[in-house]
Amino acid sequence: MGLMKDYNTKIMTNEALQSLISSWIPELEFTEEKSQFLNITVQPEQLHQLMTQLKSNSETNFNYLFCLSGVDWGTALGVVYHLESTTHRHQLVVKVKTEDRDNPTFDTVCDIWYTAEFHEREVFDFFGIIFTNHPNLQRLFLTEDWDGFPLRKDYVDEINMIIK
Amino acid sequence: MKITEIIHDWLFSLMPETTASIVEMALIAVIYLAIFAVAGLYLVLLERRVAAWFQLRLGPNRVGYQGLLQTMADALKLVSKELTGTIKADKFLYNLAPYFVIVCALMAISIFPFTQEFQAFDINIGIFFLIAISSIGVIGILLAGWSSNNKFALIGAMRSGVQTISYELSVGLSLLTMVLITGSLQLSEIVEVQKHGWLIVQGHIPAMIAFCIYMIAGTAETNRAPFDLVEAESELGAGFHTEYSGMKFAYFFLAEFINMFIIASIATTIFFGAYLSPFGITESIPLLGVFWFLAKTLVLIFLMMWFRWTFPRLRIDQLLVLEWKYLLPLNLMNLILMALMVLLGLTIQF
Amino acid sequence: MDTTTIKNNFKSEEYQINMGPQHPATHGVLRLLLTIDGEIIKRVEPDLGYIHRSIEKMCERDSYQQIVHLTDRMDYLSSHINNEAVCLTVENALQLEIPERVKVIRTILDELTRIASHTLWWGVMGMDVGALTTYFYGFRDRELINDIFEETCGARLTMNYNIPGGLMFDIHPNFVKRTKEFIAHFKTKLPEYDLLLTGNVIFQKRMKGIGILSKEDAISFGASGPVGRASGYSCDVRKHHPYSAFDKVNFNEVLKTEGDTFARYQVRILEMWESLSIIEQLIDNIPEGDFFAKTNTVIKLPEGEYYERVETARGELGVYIISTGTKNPYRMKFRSPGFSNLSLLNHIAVGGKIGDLVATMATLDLVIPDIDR
Amino acid sequence: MSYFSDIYNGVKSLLTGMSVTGKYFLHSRKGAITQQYPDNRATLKMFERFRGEVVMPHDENNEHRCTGCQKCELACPNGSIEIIWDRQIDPETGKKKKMIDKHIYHLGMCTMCSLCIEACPTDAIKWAQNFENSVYDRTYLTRVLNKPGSKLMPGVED
Repeated sequence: MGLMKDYNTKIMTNEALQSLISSWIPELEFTEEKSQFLNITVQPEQLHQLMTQLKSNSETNFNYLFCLSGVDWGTALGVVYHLESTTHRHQLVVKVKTEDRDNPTFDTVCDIWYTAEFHEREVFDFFGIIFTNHPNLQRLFLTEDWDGFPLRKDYVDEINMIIK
Repeated sequence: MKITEIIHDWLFSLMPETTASIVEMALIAVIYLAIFAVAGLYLVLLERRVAAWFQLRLGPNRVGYQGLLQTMADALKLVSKELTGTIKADKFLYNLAPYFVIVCALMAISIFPFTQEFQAFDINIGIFFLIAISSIGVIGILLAGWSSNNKFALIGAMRSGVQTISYELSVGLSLLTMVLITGSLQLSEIVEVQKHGWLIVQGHIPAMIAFCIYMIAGTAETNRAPFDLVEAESELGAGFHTEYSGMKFAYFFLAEFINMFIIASIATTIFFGAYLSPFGITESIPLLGVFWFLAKTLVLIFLMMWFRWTFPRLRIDQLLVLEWKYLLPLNLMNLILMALMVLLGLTIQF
Repeated sequence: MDTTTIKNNFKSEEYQINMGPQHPATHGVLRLLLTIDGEIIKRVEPDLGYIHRSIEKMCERDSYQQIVHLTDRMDYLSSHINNEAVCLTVENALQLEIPERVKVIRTILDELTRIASHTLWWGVMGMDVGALTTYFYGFRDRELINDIFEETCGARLTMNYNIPGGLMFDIHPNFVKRTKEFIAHFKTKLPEYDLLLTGNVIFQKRMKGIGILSKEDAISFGASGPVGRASGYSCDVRKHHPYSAFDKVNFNEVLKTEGDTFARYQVRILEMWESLSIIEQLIDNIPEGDFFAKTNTVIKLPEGEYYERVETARGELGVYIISTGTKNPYRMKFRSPGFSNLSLLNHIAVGGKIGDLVATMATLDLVIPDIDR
Repeated sequence: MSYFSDIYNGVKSLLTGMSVTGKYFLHSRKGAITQQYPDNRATLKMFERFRGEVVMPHDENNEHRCTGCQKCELACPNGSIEIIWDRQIDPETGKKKKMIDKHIYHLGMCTMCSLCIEACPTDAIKWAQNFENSVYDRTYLTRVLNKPGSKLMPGVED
């Protein structure tokens, strides 16, 4: 059944990864401090193209998006993608940010990874980030008529938010 | 028995012919209704205790001594419950459905030979009457499902319709194989034939196959697990009687247990010689017949309860595949086998 | 297909039915909007949020010890493993050196929680498919584990026995004795599970060949835990990123390839045997040592991002903390296994009957607070 | 042919299933595991670490160990402990000193996480093992842990 017995041998180290990926899209920022994984910060326009290449390229083959989280960085709103390759077992973090807080929009990645469909609806629900050509982008947890996006830092709700 | 003659003569002396017979029939009906309402209650208690013993529990033991009054208390509660119903329900059919089910259940009881004399209604088309009555019961369930205007109830009712119609077939056919030996549909005749050996012994192998098919089809007939698709708790909630409460729900609930009693008593009458004691040991004492009849019926009821608390539920299409592809061909082969055996006289007589 | 289109082209029998939020098969407050045509399911659309307490917002105002107690209420069937996830993240962020004794005790309690969760799953699985007695046999075994937890940690379900830096207090003197009793008892009872349900022909007919999930879809939907492993996708975090004492224990990862409902069922049953063997390997050699590594009462994580993953009974739970050096996290995200396992329900349930949907959902083993957080 | 063999295997698997439940039915007398709760209250004893309710133990001359330092109030995740303290003149030293007036404990809000007992420096509060905490009126759930007229135990320093 093709069971891989070599459980945690990472084939590509971070440096090799970094050099390979920077060969596709030049102006990417790579950082590694303050995190266990290689972080890539990408511009919203190249997000979709980078993601498709990350998945389709046989050497990287990031076919497992294990965590997609929206983050309010104070001034900018952003999404953090944690990717892992089930064959090469190496991990990667892709970050994308936008300053526009009224209607922040990114391209959807749910055509690359199906799990993104639900995760992106959750990020839209709590942060108000709109994902273009997402199959049905509605609120997932809160009711449709809920105003405001709870997980943003500037969200205020006197009734059920107890500030200690 | 003397008592019936005494009442019979006393009534005929009082009133003219027709009204006396009507009053007598009404009297018998009321007695049967009382007996089997209470019998239904204690069947419910038996089911709950047996289920508890299967499941490492104790079952109801608080109300009355060892829980004997538990179902009585339930009945009182159900009587006092408010009769709710949906507004959009089809009022007339919604109220008619429970009576359909309970009346068919009670009508079927009347023809069982508890002892030689103690039989209310000995008609010469006995088994045929039984099968006809049990198929009317399903109309009540369909009515209930449709008229309570609830999607889950509708699915439950459709399932029950499909299930009962297809399992009518194997109930009828398996009883038919046994009628080959007795030659008559009248229940007292059948018991006569069984005086020299129960039909299950007389018909040995094909009778055993017919009995197994009958038990499977009988459990399906009363919508009990593993065929309880009609009110599948985990799929449809309460199935066709979701919208019923109070006394109407009690009718459905009671009817289900009386149906179980009916299926078990048909099996005892046909396969195990109704009130005949094994090898004729206690023929002398007349009243003991009822004890034997009830003992055999309770053993079969325990078997049906054992099915319920062990097996998972079949899916609707597997249910039909089981009937049409497995039970029906087996039944037909069994019928031919029995016919050959009766022709060649291979049945065992004592 | 909303109701207006149904009205004008009346010939289509498709109609919408609400399964939940109060429904026996959804084990919690999950509402499924089913579009069905007779018995065949055309579309399953889950509607979440009935038990959403916004744990992630609460974490932003709580200290790290208080966050650990919050995770009890997320996936309440593997609450010990959730607590351990947050504690591991905090300990790795602070580069704390955890005594060996704590690691072994944590692993034993992890595996006990996994068995408790799987026995409850098995009981409820039987009930969903119609065999009502399995519920009581499953709970009888689960009660023994709950007694072990109650004696050691003080609570049966939401233990909060882990704190960042170790354990709240040491294990109870007769913890080892009770666990050995449980192992002996469960070894005789687990084969009964197979006799009663797995071998049963009705059960196999109800389970085989429905809700098939291919390996690529499992990876793409992010299915983890038994759901992913039943489709041949090796995703056991205890093997790929070992934590606590899992690297010192040898157990094999249960993998099936059919990916149908019966394969998911078998993976969980075999996993119980694996968990038993792990506990047996560890129960006799719990190293001596203190149960708590010294941390100051107000924990401040150095600035940066930390991600830690653990294998709960349902799959891979990830804890992602972004800290700016203050005493509570800037942003905390829980990657919940149930959330991704639910997202594939529509993909595998379409075309089946209502009975199949109920059986498939039972083997996905969904715990709704874990999905809604 | 396979028609009869799968009937045979099917029936055999059904019978093994019935044998399991049958075995439980036969010795169901001792097999029942239900605890007869209201009847066995006399003999029912919870484990000594069971978290029933937070109480403040008082010794024989009505003294407790709580100095009113509010560490438990800060540690509690959902604010179910309120300390009301005031400054009184300490008889020996004559200085103003923080004295506990009321230690209010909302059992209704408590999630039994025992972080307060961990945080208490003087082990003033501990778990009681009673689990019958249901009451008819929610106000009964807020309790004052230190008994009226109780004082701080001498020698317990903050």
